[in-house]
Amino acid sequence: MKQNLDIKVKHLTRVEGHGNIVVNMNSGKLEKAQLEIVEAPRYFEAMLKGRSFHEAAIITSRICGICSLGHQITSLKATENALGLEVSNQTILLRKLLIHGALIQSNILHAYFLAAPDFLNAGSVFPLINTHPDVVVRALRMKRLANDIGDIISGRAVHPITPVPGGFTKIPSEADLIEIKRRLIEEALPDVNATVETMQALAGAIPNFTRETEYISLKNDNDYAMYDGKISSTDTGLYPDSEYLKITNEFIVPHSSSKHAKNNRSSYMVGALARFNNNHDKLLPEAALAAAALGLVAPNYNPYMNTIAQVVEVAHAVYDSINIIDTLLNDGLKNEKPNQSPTKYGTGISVTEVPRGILFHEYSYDRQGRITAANCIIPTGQNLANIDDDMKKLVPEIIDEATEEIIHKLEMLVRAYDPCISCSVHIVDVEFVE
Amino acid sequence: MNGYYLSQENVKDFISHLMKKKTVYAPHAKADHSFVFEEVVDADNVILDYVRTLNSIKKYFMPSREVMLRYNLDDNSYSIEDVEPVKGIFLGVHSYDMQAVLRLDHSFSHGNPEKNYLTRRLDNIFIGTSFTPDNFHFSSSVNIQPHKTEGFDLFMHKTDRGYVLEEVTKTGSDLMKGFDQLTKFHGEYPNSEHFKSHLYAPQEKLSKVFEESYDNPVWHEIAQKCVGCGTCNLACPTCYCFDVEDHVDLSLQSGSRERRLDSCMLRGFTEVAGGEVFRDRLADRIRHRVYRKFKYISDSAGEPWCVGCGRCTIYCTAGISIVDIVNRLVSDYDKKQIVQDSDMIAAWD
Amino acid sequence: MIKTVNIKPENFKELYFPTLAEITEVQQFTEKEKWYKLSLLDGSNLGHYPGQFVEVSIFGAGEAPISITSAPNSYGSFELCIREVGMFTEMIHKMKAGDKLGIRGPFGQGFDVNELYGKDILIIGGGIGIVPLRSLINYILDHRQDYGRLIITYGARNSKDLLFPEELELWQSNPDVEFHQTVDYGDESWKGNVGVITTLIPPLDLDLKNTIACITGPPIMYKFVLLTLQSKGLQDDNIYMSLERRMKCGVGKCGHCQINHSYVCQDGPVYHYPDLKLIREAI
Amino acid sequence: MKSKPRVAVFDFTGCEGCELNKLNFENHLLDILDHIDIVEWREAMDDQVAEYDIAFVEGSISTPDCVERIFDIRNRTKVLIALGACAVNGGMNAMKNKQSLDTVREIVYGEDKDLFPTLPALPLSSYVTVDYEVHGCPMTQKEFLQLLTSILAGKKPVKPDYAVCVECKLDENECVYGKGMICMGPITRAGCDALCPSFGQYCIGCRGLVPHPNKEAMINILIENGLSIDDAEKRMDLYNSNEKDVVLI
Repeated sequence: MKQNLDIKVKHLTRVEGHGNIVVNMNSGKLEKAQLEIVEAPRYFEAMLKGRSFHEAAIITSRICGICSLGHQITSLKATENALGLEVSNQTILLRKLLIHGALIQSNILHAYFLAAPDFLNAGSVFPLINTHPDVVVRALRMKRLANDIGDIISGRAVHPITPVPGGFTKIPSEADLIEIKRRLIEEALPDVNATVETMQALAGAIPNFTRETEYISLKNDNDYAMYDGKISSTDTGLYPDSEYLKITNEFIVPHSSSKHAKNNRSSYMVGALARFNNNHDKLLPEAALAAAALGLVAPNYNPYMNTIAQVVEVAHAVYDSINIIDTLLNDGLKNEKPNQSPTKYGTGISVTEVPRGILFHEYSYDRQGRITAANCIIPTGQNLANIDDDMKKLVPEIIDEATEEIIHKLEMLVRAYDPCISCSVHIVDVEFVE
Repeated sequence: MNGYYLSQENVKDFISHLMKKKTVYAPHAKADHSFVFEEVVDADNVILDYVRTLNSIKKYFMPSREVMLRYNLDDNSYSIEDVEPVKGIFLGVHSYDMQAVLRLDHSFSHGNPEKNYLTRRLDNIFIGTSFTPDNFHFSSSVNIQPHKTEGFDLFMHKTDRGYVLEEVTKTGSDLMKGFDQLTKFHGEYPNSEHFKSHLYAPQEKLSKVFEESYDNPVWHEIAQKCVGCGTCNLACPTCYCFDVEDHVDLSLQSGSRERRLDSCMLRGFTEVAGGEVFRDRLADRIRHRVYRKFKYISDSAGEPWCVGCGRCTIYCTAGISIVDIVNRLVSDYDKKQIVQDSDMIAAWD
Repeated sequence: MIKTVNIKPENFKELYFPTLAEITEVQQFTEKEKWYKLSLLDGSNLGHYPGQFVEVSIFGAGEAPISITSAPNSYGSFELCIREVGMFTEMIHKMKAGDKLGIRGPFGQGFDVNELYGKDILIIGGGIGIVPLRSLINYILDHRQDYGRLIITYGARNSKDLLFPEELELWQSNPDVEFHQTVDYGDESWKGNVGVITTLIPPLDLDLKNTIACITGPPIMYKFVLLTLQSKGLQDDNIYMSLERRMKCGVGKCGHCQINHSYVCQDGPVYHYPDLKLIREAI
Repeated sequence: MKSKPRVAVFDFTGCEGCELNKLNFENHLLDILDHIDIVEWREAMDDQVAEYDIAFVEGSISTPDCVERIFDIRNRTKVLIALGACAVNGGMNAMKNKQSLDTVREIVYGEDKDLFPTLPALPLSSYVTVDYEVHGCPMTQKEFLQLLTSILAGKKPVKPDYAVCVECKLDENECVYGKGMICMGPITRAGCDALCPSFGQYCIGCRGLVPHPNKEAMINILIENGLSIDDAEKRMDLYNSNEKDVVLI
């Protein structure tokens, strides 16, 4: 058995943001196996403090270009809770549709462009354009449709425009929704099936590794919870959103400019696999079939399967988007103005599932509607301790493989979490209290 | 020429009648509280009782963006874009916007008659509607009453219960054929409305006022407030300055030359290669704009090139009013005249 | 009531359609200035007057106004001299013989050669201002008997910036031309005058009644040249000058070159000075 | 056929939204790849190379490590293009420049603040020569493609030097001031086709200021429309903390 190992992967590629993988084994003792976060901080404290409630979501959307819609919706909900702004059912449905669009976009980007090259031993998606042109074109088509949902409903998929506190600045037309629905049915449904087939073919490359951990996500009685619900832990049960700090218990570690989190164990996992483990019974039937076809059975303890859970969620999101559009069209679109008349000024908390997992925003406002305190806890930060724990279990299991293969499996592991380091670091400095 | 009563209930049928003849363009609601001219698809959506549209009907004859040329970079071949004639019926046009079109006609037919504008401009039918002036209209000060029929083929004078429809040209009369839900009108057509905003000098005097106003401090004062955004020009129905830009397509083989409305309020408007800007001071640009409305073209064409629609003022985020500027110039001019007169009297004494 | 002309479709002009021209010769004068000889591909003659300009077109990049430097004598071809001042001219500078450009024009009012008939002509060219003046100079040389004295004053920043070096020598040696040149900054290789262009004017012995000054140069030059000519006693009536502005469409529509009521692309670029005095922003 | 230019993509302090926008060129990505070779792009691929023809750089410079890297990139590339507000003028990051950097770091990292050195958030052009800029937060695909096609075709890229108001008027948008919104359009550089006002939202000024802006007049407009002086300056600073150019009145 190998006694010494020294790995340092600087600026891990195909993830959002800057991180290093560092593994150090000395005389058979694993001294280090961790993901170092070296992203440059941006000091959002300076940006948010004293800003009006109109601006909170505009600014927090800029925490991360990849997760901008998720931050924006979560921020809006927190502001609405703090100011007592009621939103209409139409607003909620449109937001849910946007969340689906963002999830499809993000999960497809990850599965096809960032993770799939690993399964095919390619360094990026670009060589696949020649070797697998139909797959690449399909991935682009799915991403385009998902982004178009964002562009049409929110003005822009990255840093959306129309969602504001209390509603939307512009309501899409019925014709827009009918066209999206047509494309979902004609393009996305066949593409989802094809995606499942492609992933079936690639699944053999997924390492056989398991480590049971605590899985945390939203949960509610009505649907595969994304927009709202209670915080659910596989270890400790359900919590109202007001108790999110009891779950996250953030702590600082020396090797990361992003804080870590833990609840019942030394770490927990959030994201697609956590959602699947918690809410698999709420998947639409078509998505449940996809899960079965991909061999994803709850509970699943293999973190590499997170990518597969993402694909299952894409199927769910596509079918559910069609349902949402049907409901909107049946109810008839109303040209509602956003409700921006606060009924109180205080603290508001919101919890939303975004592609990478559960996201918390909390704001306090003064009587002028200005931010006095804010806190955001994002999925990747919550996953970091779990990634380190996975690495500590994985390295001894594969220690006798070639170093390149070890590096490859470690990189794949980190990528499987689809980490968004941009978020994790930029968010750390949002927390401030007056 | 005949006149008819057109009751409010019959307006929709009248529009439908027009739609059978040609494409009809008329005011529609846009966003929260604005109006725009659009092609009529459903007569129900036409709003004839409106304050003013965001842009004037200029946009149909001189689109805000227009491809002039397409080219192939590989072989340097190129072709001119065919200009499609509009040939429509413009319904519900206010007199000041009609007058603006007549001014543009002058600008595009004098010197070098421009094919692009004139091709679109020919063979259209104009149906006017009177309007109730708001705080920003001042067209009566530039000889454009809300009932001025010049340029129109038909004119709809608003009354309590609908409209009095006046036939202005033979084209207008012909357009009425086949529409019989009308009773003859024999009275006098209404001809004036009450305006709240006025220029206190006719063009003949303004021409003199502007001769004396080049160094008036008002230009510098307004420049303190102005952000130079160009809105006043771009909203103006008689402004037609443009810029031209080339674009290359993603193929890298083809591209297009596009013209776009421009504004003399923008700093880059006079910039030449090498960086020199000939009206670098905001005050100079403001002066140039206002002189273009009341002096430079007007001296030769005989009419102010401002039609009193109020757009430049109502859409100015800095709250700058062309009426206030002109009246200030007039009042400064009058004061100067009094001083000169009294100096002369003093000299005689 | 607004006066409109009677407009008929057959009178409509296609104003923005360029004609293709081929570069037949290129010569580099200085680091920044190149001379080009072009022919219109349709074989037609440009048909210009001295002082006029064309709109040069590169597809994908746009158009720019460029003075014509050749005299209207070379049938089938014309010449431009182009200074590199930005991306557009940089692209032209990369072109070589055989490359093609779009041409619209000629546009504007040049020097009125009929007005100048029989007069002594005083050419005052500063820097690149010599480019359009060269067209006039060569026109006069082509019709030498129709004009009186031809006095050329030409100034450049330094000896390396002097344009048309071969022609300068020809003018210098031509007994029919009174040629004076100067540079702002001298160096070892330069044996001639040093000083700004206005220093060339006072020593000139002029028949003030019969001399017409034709001036082209950078905007800053005009004020000083005019003062010098006035102190010399030359009447405003005897002065013509060419202005630089942003002539974009060339046909009096787009508005970019407008100075007060005047469209430089139509009424200029060459103006009679008494007219120019009425245009406040001009100088 | 000419060899394709070698293109690299880098990111500094920012949200990576502009990079993501490039991955969002679904309809054009394959066309683009006909004309260029992407040789290095950490967010999308493993490869790293020594030299490139064109480097696209996102994000602002805010740590000593950033400074070192941007000089290195400049040395390796022929053409350097700043992508998005952060790279062009510092973007939102620059708001921290208004506070003491020590205070900012202490708020965030407490005792450990010295572990995370920070500099004022500055545009790339504060350190190296930038050949072209694509404005916006995020940059728009249209402008990026126009710039890229212009460069590839050897033509001059067009960059608007006028305000967003121009595009609103050309598109015949209703002015959002009329709805009680407070918009930065009058002084913000155009090029986005007035996207936000077209969707009923006010312009937040993400594209930086027009050249030679009349800032004083703009602050007056903000105040006239109901902001306090403090809020007006905050609104100006959202994207423009580093903008200093002034107007000739």
